[in-house]
Amino acid sequence: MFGNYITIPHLLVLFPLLAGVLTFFIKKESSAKSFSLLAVMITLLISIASLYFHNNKELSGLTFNYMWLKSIGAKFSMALDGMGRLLTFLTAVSFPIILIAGYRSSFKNANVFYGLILLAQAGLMGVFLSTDALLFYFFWELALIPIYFLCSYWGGEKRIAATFKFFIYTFTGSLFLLVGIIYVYLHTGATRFSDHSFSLNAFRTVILNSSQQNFMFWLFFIAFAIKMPIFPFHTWQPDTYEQSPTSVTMILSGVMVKMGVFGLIRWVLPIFPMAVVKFDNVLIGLSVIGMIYASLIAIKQDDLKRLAAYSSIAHIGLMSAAIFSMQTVALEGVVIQMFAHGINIIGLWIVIDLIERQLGTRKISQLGGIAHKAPVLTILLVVIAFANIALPLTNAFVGEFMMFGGLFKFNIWYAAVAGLSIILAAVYTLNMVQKVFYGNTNALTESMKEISWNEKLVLMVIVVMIFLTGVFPQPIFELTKISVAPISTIFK
Amino acid sequence: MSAIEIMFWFLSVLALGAGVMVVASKSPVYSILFLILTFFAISGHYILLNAQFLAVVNVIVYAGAIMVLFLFVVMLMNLNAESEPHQKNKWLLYIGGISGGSLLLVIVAALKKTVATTQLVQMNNGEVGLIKNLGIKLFTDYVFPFEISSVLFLSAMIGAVVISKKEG
Amino acid sequence: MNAILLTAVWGIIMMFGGVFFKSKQTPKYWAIAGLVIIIISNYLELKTGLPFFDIDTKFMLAFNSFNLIFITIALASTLLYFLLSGSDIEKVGDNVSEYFALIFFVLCGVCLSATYNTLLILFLGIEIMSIPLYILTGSDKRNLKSNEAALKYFLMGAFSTGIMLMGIAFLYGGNSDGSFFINSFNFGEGKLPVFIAIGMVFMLIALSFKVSAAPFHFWTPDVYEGAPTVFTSFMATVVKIAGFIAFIRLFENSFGKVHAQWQLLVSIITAATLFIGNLTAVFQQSVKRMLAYSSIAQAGFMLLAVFALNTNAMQGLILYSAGYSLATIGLFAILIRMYDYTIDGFNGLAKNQPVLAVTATIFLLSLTGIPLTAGFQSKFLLLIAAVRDGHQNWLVFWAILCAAVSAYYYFKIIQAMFFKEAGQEVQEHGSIAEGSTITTGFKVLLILTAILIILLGIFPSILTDSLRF
Amino acid sequence: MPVYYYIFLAVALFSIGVIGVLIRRNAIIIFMCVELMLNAANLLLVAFSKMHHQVLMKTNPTAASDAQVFVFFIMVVAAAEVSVGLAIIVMMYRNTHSVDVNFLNRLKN
Amino acid sequence: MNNILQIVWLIPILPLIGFIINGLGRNNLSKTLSGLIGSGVILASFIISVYVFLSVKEGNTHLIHYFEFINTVSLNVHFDFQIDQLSSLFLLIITGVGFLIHVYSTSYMHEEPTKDFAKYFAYLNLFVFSMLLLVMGGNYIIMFIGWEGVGLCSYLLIGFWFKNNEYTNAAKKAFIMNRIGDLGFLLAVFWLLSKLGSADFHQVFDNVAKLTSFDIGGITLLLFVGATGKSAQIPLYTWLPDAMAGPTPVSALIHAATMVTAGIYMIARSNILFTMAPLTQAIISIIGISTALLAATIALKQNDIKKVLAYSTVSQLGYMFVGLGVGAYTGAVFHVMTHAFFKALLFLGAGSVIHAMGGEQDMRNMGGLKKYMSITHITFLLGCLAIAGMPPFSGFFSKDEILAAAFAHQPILWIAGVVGALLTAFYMFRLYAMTFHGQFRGTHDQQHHLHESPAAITIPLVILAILAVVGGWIGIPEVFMHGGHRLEAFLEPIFEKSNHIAVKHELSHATEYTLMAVSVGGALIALLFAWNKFSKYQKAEINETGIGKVIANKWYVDELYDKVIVQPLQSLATFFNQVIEKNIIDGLVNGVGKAVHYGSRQIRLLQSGLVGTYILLMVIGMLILFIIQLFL
Repeated sequence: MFGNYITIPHLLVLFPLLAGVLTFFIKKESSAKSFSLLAVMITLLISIASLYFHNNKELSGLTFNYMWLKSIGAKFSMALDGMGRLLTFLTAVSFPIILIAGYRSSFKNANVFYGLILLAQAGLMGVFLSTDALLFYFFWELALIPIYFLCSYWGGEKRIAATFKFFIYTFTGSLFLLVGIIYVYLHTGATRFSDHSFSLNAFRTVILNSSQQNFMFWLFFIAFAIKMPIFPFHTWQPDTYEQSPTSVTMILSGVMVKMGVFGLIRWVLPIFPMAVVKFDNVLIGLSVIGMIYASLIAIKQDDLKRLAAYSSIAHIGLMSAAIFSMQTVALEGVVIQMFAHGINIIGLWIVIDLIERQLGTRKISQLGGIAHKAPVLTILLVVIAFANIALPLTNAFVGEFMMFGGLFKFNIWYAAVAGLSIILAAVYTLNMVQKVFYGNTNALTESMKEISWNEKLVLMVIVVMIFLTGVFPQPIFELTKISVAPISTIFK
Repeated sequence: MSAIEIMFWFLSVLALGAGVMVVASKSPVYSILFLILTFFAISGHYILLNAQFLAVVNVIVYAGAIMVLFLFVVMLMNLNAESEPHQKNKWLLYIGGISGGSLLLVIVAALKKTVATTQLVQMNNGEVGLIKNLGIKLFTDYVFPFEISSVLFLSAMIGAVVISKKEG
Repeated sequence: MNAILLTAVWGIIMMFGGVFFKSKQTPKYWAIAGLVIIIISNYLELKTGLPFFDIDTKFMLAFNSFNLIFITIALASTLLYFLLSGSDIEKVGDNVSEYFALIFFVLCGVCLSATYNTLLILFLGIEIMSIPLYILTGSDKRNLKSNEAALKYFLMGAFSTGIMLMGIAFLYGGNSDGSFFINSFNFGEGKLPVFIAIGMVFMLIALSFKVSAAPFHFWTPDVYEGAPTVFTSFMATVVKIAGFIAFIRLFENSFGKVHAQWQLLVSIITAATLFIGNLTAVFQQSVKRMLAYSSIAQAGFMLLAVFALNTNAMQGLILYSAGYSLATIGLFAILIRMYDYTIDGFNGLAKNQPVLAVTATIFLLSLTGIPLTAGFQSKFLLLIAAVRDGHQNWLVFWAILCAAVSAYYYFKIIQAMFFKEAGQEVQEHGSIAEGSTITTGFKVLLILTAILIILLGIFPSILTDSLRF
Repeated sequence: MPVYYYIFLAVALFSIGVIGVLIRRNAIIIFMCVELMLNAANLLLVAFSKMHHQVLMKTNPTAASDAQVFVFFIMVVAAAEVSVGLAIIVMMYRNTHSVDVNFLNRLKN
Repeated sequence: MNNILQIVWLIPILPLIGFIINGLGRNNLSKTLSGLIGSGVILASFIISVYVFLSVKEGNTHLIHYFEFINTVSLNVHFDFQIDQLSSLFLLIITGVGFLIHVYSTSYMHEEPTKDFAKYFAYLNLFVFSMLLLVMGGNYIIMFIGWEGVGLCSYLLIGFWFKNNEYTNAAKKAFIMNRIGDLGFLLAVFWLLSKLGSADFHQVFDNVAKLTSFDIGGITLLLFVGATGKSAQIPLYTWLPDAMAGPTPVSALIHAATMVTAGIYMIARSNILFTMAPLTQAIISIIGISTALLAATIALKQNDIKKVLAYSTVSQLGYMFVGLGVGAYTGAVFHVMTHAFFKALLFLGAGSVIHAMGGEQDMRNMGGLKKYMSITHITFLLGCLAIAGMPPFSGFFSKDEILAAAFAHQPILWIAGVVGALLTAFYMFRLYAMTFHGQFRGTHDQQHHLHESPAAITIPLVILAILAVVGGWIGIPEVFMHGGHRLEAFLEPIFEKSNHIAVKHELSHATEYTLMAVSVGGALIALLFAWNKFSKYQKAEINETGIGKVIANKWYVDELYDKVIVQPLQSLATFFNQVIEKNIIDGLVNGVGKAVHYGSRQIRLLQSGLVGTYILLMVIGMLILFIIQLFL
């Protein structure tokens, strides 16, 4: 009987959810660890299957509907399209990497830790899958709660304050989103109240005049801007990244910030085109300022995690600028860049974590000469670092190239100013590589050892993915083009 | 000015004056006595309005039972004028007076604007306030509230027990 | 009807039980048994629409699905409250049976104020609700705080009674029918006549006092703090919600037609309540007092229902009453058992009592309005209601900003439970007060409550769909 | 007699009660002021009742009796309230030997 | 012929394979093996390149499509290789010179640990791969891939000895300055894409007419910015001298022969665009000649043997840009080729000297080396003559062609060019004289150690020396021999369109002879002057003053950049980090929190605990509500 109802979108959400709940009850650390690893692996398999069965690239395929709140017309509906597939795949692929990379770390109350991680995965999956605004909001918040607990319990010294700020900040943002959803919802359908609906289609076909759009656009935008984060809504991020346990930071920066980008593409552009056009200069201006600003600040950071955080802000700034340039090429670039950035930043965190776990510090000023002690790590890091600054033939290049191209089409000066960030990115990345890995070893780094096989393996996987998608990005375009290109046609 | 009007003014002045004295008296005992006076004045109004039943009940229940209870308590506590310290905060006193007065002003000013206030009140006439009529009303239409108010008394009774009983 | 009569009767039974019951535990079981009977009979009435007793109330009461569902929620919350905190009632004083009797009387008042159709029953219902509460507040006789709370509650309650009566008098004066039926005010749709307007403002103030809306909320923190905790729990949930139902009944039936004319007042009160409740709660150190302020804040949210007064508002209010009551009763049940009522007292609870900590977290999340909990769904419906109303959009934003502030203080408790180490004293003593035991049954009940909250969060249609309009 | 006079009288009594509640510190006197407020409401109700009766007398001889029944109930409730209230005050007095409400400020902030 | 084109992909892939083998097997491969693999793959590529070269000699442009790199609704980028005369010529230079340098390196780097040795070859192979991608790419995007790739390899190789912080600093500087240029390149590509929808060479060049002159001006200027970065022109030249931190063969290959000429290649490739943008061309020639002169003056006072060569490279690149600027594309490419020969030769010779001196690079500590290292000495001398533009060495022909074109275009350019040539002759012979003549001024140990380098070093030197001598003969000017300029004929198809558009300046033979005589004569005088002055050089502490000091300090350009760009940027970053981020933005966010806290503390005082106050507030609230309801 369930055969007709259990679909891949289903599985992608429900499986991690159930596994997460189960994990809570596995008291032994090693069993909890293995169980959760197994679970994320199975999720990965499901996700791969979803990539394989993609004969229906439009959202209509593989849908699953259940009338959820009849009185207000909310449906429990999920669907996969190309972009959704890509991002669920990113989610599915990053969790095994994260777990394997942290396989050696030991956590107190490991069952809770892994359980929450799986719950976070379920939430993230849900965000990328929902085609109902209310459901989207549901998962949007659900992804946040496990992260809050993970950061606050297992994080660094100042974790409580940092995560609290993060939580309140994003929670406030999402409340605005909620109100925005309600406003749009009340404009859907015909005049009768029962015609209102939360479904994506209803939202996309909603008719709003320009002042309504302007108003509701900001409600949505603030939520997404905080999550991404876009300057000047970013200050929660460095603190949170710094204080979170690295596994969680990886989830946050690798996958979670994509929620905001995804939200903009899926929920903002098609619904508020007029507002986007009206505010394009403000939005791109903010994004571009943010890129330069974050890049400059990154130069001054001594903590590796903060450096990576600010670099992430700069990258995200480019993504948002590209989105609001409303060019097809830029949107296509954003989609591939979401994937690429996820992989790269996770790789970067893994390296930072490896260093911190061995040497107990993340301070750039205290490190040096690691290349002598851990050449493999260094090589892998260098690849990841260069992918992070979008060197050609690495995965980030294609995305950044297309995003800059789109930005250029929008306005040459934005592209030129934003382009400065690729120079600044080189400055801080190379600074970091030089100071941490090159030079002579000191008393601290003398004890550095080469990384172990499982760490090599995950980093290898990442490096392979970097090159694979860098040289052959076309499959990703094939996967996503039908879901992205129509959005930009709204603006033509 | 008819006798009724004279009575009305007399009773009104009495009620208000006694009311002011309730507030102004230093000693609680005097306050209680002035309050009783107020109640009598109000009962007088009831009679003017031909609400005989209420006039009686007011005297019996309020002036009789309730105020005696008050008096009893005050005597029991042996409160005298000195027991209440002077209001230290003079301005609180003024603000209290002013805001209470403005409440009156606001409502009166609002009423000034309407014509509804010119409606007349039936004086010393009409049978609606007679015991018989009210009795019928009370035991036919109002039997449910009448019964259910017993719950109120029960709880008041329990309350008196619970609160006054010495803990074992 | 069933519930009104049976609660009154069962109150009397409990009252007499005080004479016969020897053990202190006995009244609790009787009370639970009685409540179960009442719930069943009420449920039957909800399903069939036919009460057991056919009393002609001359239209003074009105029963519909909304009322009856609400009564069911109130009774069920009370049942949960008895189950979770029944044994703590026994600890307040000697007159256990009387306490239960008073609670049953309160329930009777609750039922009356949910179903009234004339102002007389409203007045009686509110008084029947209030007078036993004055007593319960003061029931910890040798505790000065309890005394003080009772006196404050009583004086201010009596004051608000005066206001309400003044309001009733003016409403009556303005009603040319000369009746007290709430749906008989024939003032048309134009500008309100002055009598009605004055009366309405008086009623608004009196009812705002009952639901502790600012600036008529001042009694709430003091009374909630001073009263024995176990009764605070009851007051803050069932009684407060009943006030809301009374509020919305009056304003929907009497003044629904001229909604626009008084909406501004309600929105001001709502905004003030949200602001004061949430802001003041931030700085509180005592969890009990913080919950008092949070109840004010939650009241502010519920006032959105009065503000909007549409179907969503009704659904939202029903859901809110359920979600809020469940969470608050659960939270208080845990709080009662704590050794230290300050936030620091919760430090390290997750380590000592994981079940308590986890369930408390779910309750707090529900109060904050995080998805997957009943709290979210109800807040969401109320927001829809407010947005749909379309006037005073600023209020919606004000509400969500205040909700964000509320996350701040609710999460402080979560932080304390999970992320902080217990202090010296708590470590030596344990988080739980002496004499309180955490039984398995208690834990199971808490878990069930938490599950119920989540269930309502996922499938709120359980409640909302049975509403018929 | 115009109803305006009665309204003025009742509201004035009510306001005196309010002022009394505001400026006195003796719990018993405050309580008495509340009683004054209740009586003002009673008076107003009766006056309105007679006002309505004036108009409705022809069509419905018992039309305005509801208000007087209501006043009766108010008195009933007031009596119950007084008993509880005085009990609370006495309890308070027993513990603190004072009926000064400003003495009651353990609960604040 | 076509079957050669079918395996053209092997040319870049072979070095890539070499990179992978050497990179992965660096712990297991012996030095011999990795050296063999490293050089072998390049040799194989070279052989294929030769075939390719021969096959395109008469043939047309070949466009070979491999796969779709990006193929979306909005953007189409094919992974194409374009094989034509220009690219095949560069293929030859890259693989040919590259091979020689690989061979040279097997000996030069022999003292490195096995691991690093293999790593070195891996990097070198990767560089060749990237460079090949750059020249073979069929569109600007593939070209850009190679373009950034060579930057990366340059970074890796400059920082090869990463223990030394100065070296890694130099590497960083090189990469970042390149990136600045790359940004220009990228923007140009975007411009093309947005206007033409394609970055394929043939698409762009066929559709030039669709572009407005503003577009072309902008695109060419941005492309030129890219070129200044890669080819070390003002203002982005300062990385190249610092890049000498890398191993000497690397300097020879990357920073002299190949990578730095990428800019020239790119502009030559886009000649049609540049021909249509006269303003850009004027800017190019001005920048080119200024760079040539500036670098030449700096080279006068340098004492580090490699630094002199580095500045000379910058200077020579300037000449090439002058050539491009005046439309003498063939001349520029010709100079690229000859420069590749003699500059690689000079660097390798310098390397040989340094090798013999045990790592010593300061010329003041050398001297009289000719008796110890005769092959090096002779080949070096030939190189010096070639760069100084002495006929009939290769440099003469190529430089002369550029100068002639410059004269035809604008005589002032020519005058400046000749001055530059004189300076070149001077500093090269200063270098030569200080190194190989006079007394040995090094330590005793060094003297003891002096020896001629092994065959793996000398053989490439000899081959390059031969090329440096005869390489120019394929471009003998018309004046000397009709039809002698074989290169021009060969490259004709590439520059055909430009030549149509450009205004031809025909010089009379007499003028041409005069020009040649002036430049050669001047250079000869400078040469002899230098020889005279420095062949008996004695070590002495000289305090430079006046202009000498300015030149010795490289015109203080680095200091200027530091003051004008780096430091303000750093201060700005500090300001952002310390003030804006912490105090303003985060301060605002935290301020909200603090305000809530403060508000909470204040507002709870309302709850005074006094019933009177409570009721008072209630009454005031009542009043407000009444007033609003009744009077508003």
